Amino acid sequence: MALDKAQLAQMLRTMILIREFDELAIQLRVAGKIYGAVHPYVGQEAVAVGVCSNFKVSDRVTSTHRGHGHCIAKGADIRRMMAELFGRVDGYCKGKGGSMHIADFAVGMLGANGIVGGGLPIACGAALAAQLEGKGDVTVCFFGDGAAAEGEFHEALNIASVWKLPIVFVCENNQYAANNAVAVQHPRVDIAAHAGAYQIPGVVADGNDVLEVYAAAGDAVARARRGEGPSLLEGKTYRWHFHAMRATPPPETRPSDEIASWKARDPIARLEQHALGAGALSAAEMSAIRERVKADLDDAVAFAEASPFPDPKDLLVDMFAE
Amino acid sequence: MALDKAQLAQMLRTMILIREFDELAIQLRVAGKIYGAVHPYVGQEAVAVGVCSNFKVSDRVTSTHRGHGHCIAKGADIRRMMAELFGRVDGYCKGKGGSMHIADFAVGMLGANGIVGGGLPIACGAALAAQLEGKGDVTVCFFGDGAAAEGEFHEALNIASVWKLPIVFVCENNQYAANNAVAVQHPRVDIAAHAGAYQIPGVVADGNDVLEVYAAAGDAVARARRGEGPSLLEGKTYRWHFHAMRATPPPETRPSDEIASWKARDPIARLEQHALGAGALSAAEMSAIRERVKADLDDAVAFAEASPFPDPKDLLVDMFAE
Amino acid sequence: MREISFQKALDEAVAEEMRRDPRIIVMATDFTGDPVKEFGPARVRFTPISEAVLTGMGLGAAGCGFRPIVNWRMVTFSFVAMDQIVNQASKIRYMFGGQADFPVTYRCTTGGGIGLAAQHSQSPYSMWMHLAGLKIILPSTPADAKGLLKSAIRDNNPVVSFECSRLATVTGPVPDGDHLVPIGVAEVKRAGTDVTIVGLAYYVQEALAVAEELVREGISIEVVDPRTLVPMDADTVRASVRKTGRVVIVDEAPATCSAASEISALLVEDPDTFRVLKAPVRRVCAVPVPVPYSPPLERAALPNRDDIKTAVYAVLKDSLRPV
Amino acid sequence: MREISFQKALDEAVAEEMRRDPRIIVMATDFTGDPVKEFGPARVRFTPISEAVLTGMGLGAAGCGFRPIVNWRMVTFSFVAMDQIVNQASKIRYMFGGQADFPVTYRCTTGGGIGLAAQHSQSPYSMWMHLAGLKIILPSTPADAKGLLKSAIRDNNPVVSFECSRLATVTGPVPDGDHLVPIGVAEVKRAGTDVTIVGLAYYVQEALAVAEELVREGISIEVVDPRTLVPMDADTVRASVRKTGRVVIVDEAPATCSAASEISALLVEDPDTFRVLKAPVRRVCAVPVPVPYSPPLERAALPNRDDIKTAVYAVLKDSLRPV
Ligand SMILES: Cc1ncc(C[n+]2csc(CCOP(=O)(O)OP(=O)(O)O)c2C)c(N)n1
Ligand SMILES: Cc1ncc(C[n+]2csc(CCOP(=O)(O)OP(=O)(O)O)c2C)c(N)n1
Ligand SMILES: [Mg+2]
Ligand SMILES: [Mg+2]
Repeated sequence: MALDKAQLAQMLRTMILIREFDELAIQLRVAGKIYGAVHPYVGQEAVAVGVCSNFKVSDRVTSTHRGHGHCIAKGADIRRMMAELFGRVDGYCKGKGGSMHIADFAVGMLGANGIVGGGLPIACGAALAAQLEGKGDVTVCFFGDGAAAEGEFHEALNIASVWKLPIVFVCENNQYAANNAVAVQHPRVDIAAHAGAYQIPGVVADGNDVLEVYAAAGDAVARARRGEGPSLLEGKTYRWHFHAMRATPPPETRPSDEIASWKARDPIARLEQHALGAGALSAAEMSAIRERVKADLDDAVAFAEASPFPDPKDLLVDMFAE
Repeated sequence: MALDKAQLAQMLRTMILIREFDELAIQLRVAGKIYGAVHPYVGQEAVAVGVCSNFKVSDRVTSTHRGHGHCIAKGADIRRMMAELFGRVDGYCKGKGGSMHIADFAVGMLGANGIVGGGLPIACGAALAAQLEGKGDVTVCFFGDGAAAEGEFHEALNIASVWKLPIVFVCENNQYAANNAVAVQHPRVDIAAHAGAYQIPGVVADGNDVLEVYAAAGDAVARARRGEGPSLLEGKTYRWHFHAMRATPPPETRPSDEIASWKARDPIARLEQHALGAGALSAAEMSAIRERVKADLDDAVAFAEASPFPDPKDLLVDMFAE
Repeated sequence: MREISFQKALDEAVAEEMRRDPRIIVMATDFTGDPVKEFGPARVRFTPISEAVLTGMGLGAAGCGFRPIVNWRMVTFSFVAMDQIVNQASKIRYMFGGQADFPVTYRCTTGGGIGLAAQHSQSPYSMWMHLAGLKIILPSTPADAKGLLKSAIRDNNPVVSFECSRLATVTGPVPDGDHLVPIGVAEVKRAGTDVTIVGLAYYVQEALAVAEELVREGISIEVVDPRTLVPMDADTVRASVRKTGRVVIVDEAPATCSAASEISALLVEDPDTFRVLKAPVRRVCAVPVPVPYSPPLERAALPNRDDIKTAVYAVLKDSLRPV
Repeated sequence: MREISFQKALDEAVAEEMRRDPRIIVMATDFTGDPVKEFGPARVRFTPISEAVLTGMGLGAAGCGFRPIVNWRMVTFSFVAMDQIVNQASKIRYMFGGQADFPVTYRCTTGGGIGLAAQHSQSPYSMWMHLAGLKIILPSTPADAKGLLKSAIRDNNPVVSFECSRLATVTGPVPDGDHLVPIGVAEVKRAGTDVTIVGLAYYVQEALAVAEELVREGISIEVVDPRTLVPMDADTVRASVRKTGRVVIVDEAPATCSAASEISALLVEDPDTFRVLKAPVRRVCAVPVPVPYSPPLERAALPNRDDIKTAVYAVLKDSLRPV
């Protein structure tokens, strides 16, 4: 399943865009341009991109509090994302949701979620819809290692298996839930080990290797499309930054050598090396990608800045459908 | 671990008492002497008795909606149980709880529970208390196959394992949750299969063989007493009657050959045969046990009948502790 | 008009709507009748006991074009699903800027009075009413049950249908054909001039019975049934109280932060109603205890006709201006 | 008197009680400061993100002689644990006939105003108030926070401590030593004669600020802080309203079935208070929407000082008898 040049370029571009979007979000939060909490996805880009590269628009994903990467990988428009972070009317939620609630139903992005584990049941509902539609669409549900301690994790896997729902549960095991290491949360390191009791495949992938994630998710997605039911895929990865910030980034509490060892396995650098080695992309092409990302982000910020704040008179709009 | 005569007699007596208590409860419910819902434990006696025969008074159990058997096996007084079913002041809960809420904290019976899965977290708390006390006491948490689909099942196993709590999770797999067969609830037949992912022992026992349950639970209890953490024990069993009744027993919906095959494996008859074969108990001794049970139940009913109904003036008593 | 039971009316509502719209699916651990026979196992789903995931699945499938009905059975079982109700269902549409609709119906039974004790006897609708973003129905008659549930199923928002257990076997006339009752419209179930009784669910019947009894004492009672709890038809309730000047609100939930509290507050914050109110606003609610098992205690815990009468006498006695 | 922050006052309360009583243990995904250092990992437990099991564990350990404190952190996270709160914690003692006590304290933060949007901004205390069987505290000052939380920890019942996020950094005087504030006792935070403002949590401060401003206009405001939501000190609130004849109730939850509704109902069902009430009872609450993210919308959704003033003017204007 060798990827062609265009595919590799697209993956690389998306990973860089995710990283730079969140690096920029941190700066914008410090600058007071955006509000509330920011949970950067930096370091985990290979998971979202590896998984979503298997997708059609009609496939669907649910996301978490750390959702920017999933949105971008699923094809959301960074201009409307940025406008949402700025709290403006042209944001995806017209400023009502903010970072933790970006959704774009038109591209099958069913929403970030501020409640740990909260997206798993919703994802099962989307998969049920796909099953009833019978068009072979698949739902992917992203969640963290921390979420795997919530009861909804178990209920979702159980019913998805009994009903053979077309869903892939993707656990992004970034080794921490806020300040708690995985060992505080779980008796063993592999969340994927739960799969067996549900009679579904459980696979651990290197979550910093986009090609490995792509392949593993590809198998799971194909299985779901064939109507054979759910899979559990765990990507081992790491966040480079703090769990969350409000006005200022909080101090780092994790061991510095641990951070260094994970940074040495930078998923973007690894893809670049691969593409370079395989002769798929030249250094010039890669820097063109970076230039383009930068320009797109500038454009997104300009778009957001130009969008007005919502009018308080519209406070009650969107409460109920007709 | 051969059991002596007294132990076998005690086990047999308790199993017969449980069965006859619930057969009587059905009649009393039909007669309008007791109220609300009755969930008979008939057929499952080997589980409660096999497990609780490993216990000291200072060990604790939590139970379910189908709780009479657990109460009796843990040493509750059938007179006060019966008075509770009659809704009288001498009942364990002074008539406030009824069948689904019998508790006797003095003997470590921390309560039946009307919410499927609701007892698992409470049991973990009791086990935490035992761990903090450090006296080697153990908690057993009874729950059904249906409860294993609730998220609390997963959360409880997970934290019990991470904290190495002295607890034994006992799943009474009676093949049905109300009218739904296990296959409607779970992807595979063995609930015990979940244990592996929590790094704890998972054992399936013949839940209609009290000696097998006794031995398997004994291992798990001993492990917990040694501070080595939780276990998951599944007893395969069957209820002989309906799920629940209110004014009249509902019609049977399960296949009659299935019922017959399970009745052929009657846990009480099997223990009687064993005791007879091993020369531990004579037929005369066994009928004396039955006589005694009958007398005790007559006594319990008389006790309950003699106890007054609560005075409505006491409605607010017991709301808050001082 | 044919007379059918409350339960049958609800079952008819679901079956008729399922015939109308193939996107409707139902999920529960059990069903009355055999809906699988008519609608097949893809649309009628027997579920594991996993209320949290089912609640979220209803929402997720609704956001993807289906119209799920999730039946929690007893309201007390829904508390394991409360995050999906509070943080997801009640917030999702607004939070996402209205970009999708979530036409999901949640159903459950409520109430005590049948000896099932605290974990199976509760009427906590006010906990849902407090959430902005859910519509809530609470019918008191077979006709309202059918008509409101059909409206709920057709509504493009999450709607919670609370179905009082003690009403299940109550029968009453239900119009033939496509009988709809609009969400958000209260009904004056009986006209009167001296005291308004606002009753909910089972207590509408009880209020009507009390009204009948009090005729003999020369007291004229108006009985108002909100029928929908969100949106609450405050206009109709206020209009009645402006007419009678006195009000008793009856429900089987404990009074604290109840629907009865809310109705009281809606009355006294309206200047026109406040001005003509002649007596204190009385709530006749359950004693604040978990519903006990033993019949004499349960009877004492829940409101009864005598309690309603006592409250009526009290509002008459305490009136600033006599009747 | 020394001035400390609301957050510090809460932390002191826990630490002091833990020193007093070795049966107190704490469970949460995170803690302020480093309590493990003083109390060790057996008593200070970092937990998985499993609020349901933790809530039940607190109850179970309490029933076995310990005195757990479970910190859910944000109130919205507690909804995944709602079954353990509603069906277990609030019912367990009564249901079991009082045979055991359950001295567990549940803590969480509440409120919006800091740009965290709907799933992290809510003040749903009334949902807990509706449950018979829980005590509930809601302090508005550092001193009350410390004194009430200490009382909660010593109480032999499940107590829920709601801790308003916007107050965390507010400082105020806190007495030295073993400072206790009894559960169930409201406080008149400021005396006045024309209008009573009942404020909750953050809005006590806002009410005091408005009272200060209105002095200049010749309006005398009395500010009452219930401090405890269950049991509610209705006597103190009613006494104030009997004095002023007018009342405005301010909180940041949406009005429907809120604590404000309950306070309104408690006032108007008391004949003595009803008789002297001069004006409609006004609730100043959040607009009924999930709290939005964008600052101008969030500001519009939550009550502010102008809203309070407007309500004060309204009760003065609508008075049956002029001030
Ligand atoms: C039900 C619930 N409990 C707690 C929180 C607070 N919280 C937000 S993110 C987080 C950690 C989540 O860890 P993980 O699932 O591993 O995701 P990560 O942040 O590592 O991406 C916590 C505890 C929450 N949002 N929801
Ligand atoms: C949370 C919750 N959901 C549903 C119910 C209704 N209910 C009571 S018992 C039961 C079946 C339980 O099955 P299982 O756990 O296997 O126990 P069994 O009855 O077989 O002993 C159901 C669905 C409940 N009491 N609580
Ligand atoms: Mg993580
Ligand atoms: Mg079962």
